[in-house]
Amino acid sequence: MARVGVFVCFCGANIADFVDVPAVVEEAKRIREVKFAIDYKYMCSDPGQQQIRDAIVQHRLTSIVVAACSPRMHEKTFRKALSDAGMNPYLLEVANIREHSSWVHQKDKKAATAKAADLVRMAVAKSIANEQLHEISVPVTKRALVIGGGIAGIQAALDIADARIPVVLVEKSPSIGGKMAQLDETFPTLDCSQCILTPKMVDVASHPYIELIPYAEVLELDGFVGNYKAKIKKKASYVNFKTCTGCGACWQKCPVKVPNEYNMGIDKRKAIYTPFPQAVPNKPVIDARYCTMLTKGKCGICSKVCEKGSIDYKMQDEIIEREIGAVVVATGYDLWDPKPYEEYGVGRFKDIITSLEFERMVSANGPTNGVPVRPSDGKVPKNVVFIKCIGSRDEAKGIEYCSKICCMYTTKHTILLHHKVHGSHSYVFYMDIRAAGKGYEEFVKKAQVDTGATYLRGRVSKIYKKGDKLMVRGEDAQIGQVVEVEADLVVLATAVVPNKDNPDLARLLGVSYDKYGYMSEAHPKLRPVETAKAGIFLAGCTQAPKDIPDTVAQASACAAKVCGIFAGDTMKKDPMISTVNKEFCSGCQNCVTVCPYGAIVTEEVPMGHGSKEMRTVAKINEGVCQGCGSCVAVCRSMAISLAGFTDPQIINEIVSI
Amino acid sequence: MDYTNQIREIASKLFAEGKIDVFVGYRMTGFDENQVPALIRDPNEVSKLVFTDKSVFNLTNYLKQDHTRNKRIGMVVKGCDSRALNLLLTESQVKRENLHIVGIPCKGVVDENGNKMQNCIECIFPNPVVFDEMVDGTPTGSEAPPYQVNTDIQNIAAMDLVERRAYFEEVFESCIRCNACRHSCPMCYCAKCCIDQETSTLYHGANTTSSAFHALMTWSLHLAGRCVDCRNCEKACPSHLPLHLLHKWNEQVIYENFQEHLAGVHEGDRGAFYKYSMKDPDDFIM
Amino acid sequence: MSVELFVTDKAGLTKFYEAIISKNETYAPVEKFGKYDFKRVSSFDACNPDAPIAQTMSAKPLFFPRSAKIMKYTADHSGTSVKETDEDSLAGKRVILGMKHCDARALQVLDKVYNWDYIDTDYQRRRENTVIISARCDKAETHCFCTSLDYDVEHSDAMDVAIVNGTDGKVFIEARTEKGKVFLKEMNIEQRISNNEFQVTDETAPAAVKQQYEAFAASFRLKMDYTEVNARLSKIFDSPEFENVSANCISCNTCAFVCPTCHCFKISDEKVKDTGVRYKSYDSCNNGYFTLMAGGHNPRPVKYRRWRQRALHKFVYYKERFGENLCVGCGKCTNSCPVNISIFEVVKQVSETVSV
Amino acid sequence: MEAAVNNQLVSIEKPEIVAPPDWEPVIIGILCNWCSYAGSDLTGTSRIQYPPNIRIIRVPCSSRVDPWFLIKSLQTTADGVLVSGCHPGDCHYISGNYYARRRFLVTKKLLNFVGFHENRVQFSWVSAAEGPKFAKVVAKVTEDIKKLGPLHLYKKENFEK
Repeated sequence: MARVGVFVCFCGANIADFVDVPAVVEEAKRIREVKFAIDYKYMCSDPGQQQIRDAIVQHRLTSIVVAACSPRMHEKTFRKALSDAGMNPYLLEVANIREHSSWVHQKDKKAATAKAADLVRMAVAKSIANEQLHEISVPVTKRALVIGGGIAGIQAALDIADARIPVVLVEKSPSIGGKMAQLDETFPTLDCSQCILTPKMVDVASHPYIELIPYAEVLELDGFVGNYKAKIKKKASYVNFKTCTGCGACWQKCPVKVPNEYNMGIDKRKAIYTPFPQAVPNKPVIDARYCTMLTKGKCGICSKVCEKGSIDYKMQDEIIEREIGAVVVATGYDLWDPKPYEEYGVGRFKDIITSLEFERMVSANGPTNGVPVRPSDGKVPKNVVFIKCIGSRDEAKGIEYCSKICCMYTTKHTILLHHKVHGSHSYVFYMDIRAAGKGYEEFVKKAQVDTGATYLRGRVSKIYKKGDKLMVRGEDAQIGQVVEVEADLVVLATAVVPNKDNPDLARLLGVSYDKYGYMSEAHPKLRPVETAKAGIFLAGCTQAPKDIPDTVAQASACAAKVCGIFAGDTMKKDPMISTVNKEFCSGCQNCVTVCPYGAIVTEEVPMGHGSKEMRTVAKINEGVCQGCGSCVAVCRSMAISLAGFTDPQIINEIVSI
Repeated sequence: MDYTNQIREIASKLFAEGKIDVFVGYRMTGFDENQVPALIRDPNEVSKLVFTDKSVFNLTNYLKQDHTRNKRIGMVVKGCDSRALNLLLTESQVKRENLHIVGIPCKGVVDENGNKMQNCIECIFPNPVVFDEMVDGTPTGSEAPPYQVNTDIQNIAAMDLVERRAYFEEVFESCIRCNACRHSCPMCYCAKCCIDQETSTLYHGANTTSSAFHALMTWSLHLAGRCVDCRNCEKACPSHLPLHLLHKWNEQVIYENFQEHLAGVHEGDRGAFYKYSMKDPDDFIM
Repeated sequence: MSVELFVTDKAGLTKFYEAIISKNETYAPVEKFGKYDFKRVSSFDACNPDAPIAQTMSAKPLFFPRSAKIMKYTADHSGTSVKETDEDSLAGKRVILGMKHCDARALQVLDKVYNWDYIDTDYQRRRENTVIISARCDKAETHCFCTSLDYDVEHSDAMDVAIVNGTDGKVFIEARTEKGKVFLKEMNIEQRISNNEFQVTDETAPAAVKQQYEAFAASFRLKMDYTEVNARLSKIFDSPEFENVSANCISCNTCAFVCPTCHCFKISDEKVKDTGVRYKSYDSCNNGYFTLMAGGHNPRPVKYRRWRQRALHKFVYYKERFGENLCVGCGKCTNSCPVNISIFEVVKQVSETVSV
Repeated sequence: MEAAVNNQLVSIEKPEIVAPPDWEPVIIGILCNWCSYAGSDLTGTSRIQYPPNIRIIRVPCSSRVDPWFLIKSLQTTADGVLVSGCHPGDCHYISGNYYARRRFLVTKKLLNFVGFHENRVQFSWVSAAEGPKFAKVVAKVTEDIKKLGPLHLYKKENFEK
């Protein structure tokens, strides 16, 4: 027979002013199972908790009801109190008489008291059906998978590996480095991007705990936190990385020239190529789309010049498997294609370029050796117009959000232009200058003074050609007049959008994503690096637009989370998950269909005691189940129950009002 | 509609080829014009099999019985029966390889008074949707008519709230809680039915109007999107309750709101409650 | 001249029924969804005392309700206290019309078990306070086999007043028990005679009644000697034939729920807040969980064993213990069976596998 | 049908049932933990007032709500039921509320079919930020149920409440 203790809190005046607390205690005492009931000024205080601990021992209580604030507030506190008194913490129920009664029925004390008494009665009834639950421990495979080898992936991989946890780093392209490797200098300090990035890339390649798998994609991820199994496709590179020394003879001799993605197509690379000189690993791959040996069976020059015989035209894609305990997704971003801005002449006028194209041009290792030129005639531009918010904050043509980094990199570009082209002048059309960040506002202010750039607040309405110049017409909202600027070059600060593969990847990982394609964090404020799927974390622009410091911070946070999972040999998990009563399960597998986490599998059990005939029943994977209860509601046989929210518990609440 | 000879031939052939252990069909009661299900295990008894428009009972009900489980079964199915079978296959209750399905191009069966049953008049899928062989060759398949709203449903829906409440109160009052509806339903195969899991608060087995309401409502919701409208339940009900009203209503609601196919028409389709669409109606939610 | 046997015509009988209904708490078959069930009636038009046997539920629930409240309880801080249930709505003085002789006979069979061991006072009170008026069938229906069983259908005293259709539109009314005699007196039989609604019968009347019975007895399709069946069935507990005859059964329980003699029940509680009600409701031995024990053991896990239990309980065990078959041959189970299993045929088939 | 006849509150489904003069409806609110329960907490912290008839039950997700909870509620203690979950797309468990939405629609229509006013069971999406909305929803449901009158669902036969 259940022996329930009821503890009603005054919460100072918060509850007591609007609910007759002693009356609630009296009402609770009338319930058959209630053997002890008391009120106290602050139940959550240490003396309050002491009363609970004492009563548990003195009155041999079998479950506890605390009538106080929302369980979302102090459930953990009181569970701990139960634990301390040697009682299973899950025998606690909280009756929410503050948020649900005293605070919302302040004009009617009688009704608020009656409702509080009902809420207590419901909690008592529920607690009678509570079962002792124990934290679940799940064994973990101590190996992390990092998807994406940009700065986010590199940082996460290094941090995890430094904790002596093996990491598998999968990168889609032939080299790690990502977008940051394409940058010249970085705001607000103007350090050289390559100088700070390449040492980290080398660290990755040489780290004993990092297995770098470039030119590869994740195909499948099965399992659950601590116990994932990843299938990774290594794309055929046609070059044996083991023997290749990276001498470069092959790509120097290769006769096929194709646009160079690294330089935004401004110059050409070969069909066999390394993406950029500092690539890691610094081994070439053959681009099968263009190699004439692979497409037409003619050529074979690279094979002839390779002294090591590393070229293998028959190489096939290879699928490898790795057991993984946690995943960091760092797939980065793309830039938005500004084609919809037809009135600017995007596509028609060669001298309108994107910011990343400009970035490549002013980059010391760029296609123009660090000097910006006009694509139309190769002349060095003097007057450059920078237009911000191309695609960003534009519901009609682009996306609603602010891309966060454009204000800063445009400022950087004005400085770079100022440095590289003497006598040049920058015009910046902007909506707002958003320079929130350490040293950012100072950076903008200083740049404006140093470069003398003209900042024009307003939207550009039209760009048209006049001779070999571009005329940029826009509004200067501060003086309320239409202005026209004669430009040699127009640079569009295009919006940041998620990697186009994000939705597909999110689906295969079982992670949700938003309408733009950014993967969704578990909580926008309090769990910004976790996803709703346990053991999968987000770093960098895969979650939302970010600058480098934020990306690196989030990547390190991911690493901390991953190390947290791997801190013990097993992982502790909330026990409020589903369980299957095999006797009642009829094996229809509807639960398997509706489970959002793929947490339900099937198993074979004997028909009866000692029977040789087998039947199929459902089985919950404890590690994966998140306790939503979808399966419980579709189980017609009532074979599944969700600990903490079982049918008897909920029905007890319903019938005890 | 008389396929007696074809069925006997097929059954004999299956036994001769050693493909089946038991053949499930119909035989005469022996005392009147009605038929009963026949579970033929002895090839010599094949001559007992008949099939006419009196072959009413949905035989897939027998697939959940002890003595057919894990046996190789030959079974006669009409259109509605085959939909039940399809769902049972989808819900992993039978193994396809254990079944040899003999399809009947059904022209409708009749009730005790010899009138064509209403569900047969409204039937959209008279031909089996899953079978191994058809009597009379493959169906010529005249175009299925569009979904037809059941006339009984229309009549009830046209009543006002008070009348409907009074009507169904009589239904629930006349229910004697024998659970024959559930046992005769091919889709009710749970190891232990939820309404048998009696406790003082969950479900209780007393035969009160209230418990009949509870049991019938729960039952019809468990069959929502799964009922194939074979009317086994109505035939079994000793109180002659119009149980099809509940199922047909659910079917209509699901069809109209979720544009879902009828139950069991497609293999792998578990029914409306086991999937969703972003476009599902949302206007009834505040 | 018999003081217990009167004769009248259809119109006289209707008037008699109307008088009964107006003066007494009367129960009679009332149609609902094409099926007749015994309900409290307040006018003759609402009921049909001649409801056909195949479409009529047994009147058993008037004595052994489908669900009876056996107690109420309150559970609060002072402990659990049992309260009286509501007043028994079936305990008052009342009359049942339109109950067939087989249905009435079933009560006599049930009397044995209710007055043995534990005496069910509720049942007894209901029995004592009830007058049963029964019209004898004119013709057997497809599944009737009452004459094959071990009781005297012709002179049955299971009903208090018997009504027999004679030839030429004559209707005989006969008090079969003391209760019946008293009831007829209460219904002012003398005045009806003086009003010429009823006539006192002459010496030809018993012969006319007998003639009707003979015609009725001759109309049976099903005939079998059940004394022999009892003997045979008692020998074949292990017969494999039970498995064959039960193969068709879908364990739907209908047979037990409509049977006028089945009397198995289960106990269930319904509790809301701190008040509970305990019910005693019908159960069926065909139900797979009928014999499931708390420890998980089920002595009758398979269908044929449950089927055997049902058949043997009806024709062997009950007979051995109480001297009666737990079956009255009404055919209700066969009529209701969704797969048309006939208990008559099944028992015949099984018993024919052994010789006496 | 007019619910109030001669100032007497009657059940809309069974007009022969008259409410006692001090009758107050009991409404069961089943709320999902992540959105609606948090939203109802916010209503409290914001001190937004609403009628006191609702009794709240916490479940992890609206998809945990088996339709028979609603049936059981109406059958035993409640005059009306409100179920509330996360907005479509916001489900903490990815897709739970989509499954729930289908079940709710069918349940609501079925109850209406067998003679219960459609307002006896109501549904809402209330996010953790929508404290004011929760108060509005509760006020509306309470008002609706008050108009419908008491729900004596066969329970009179069993209990003297």
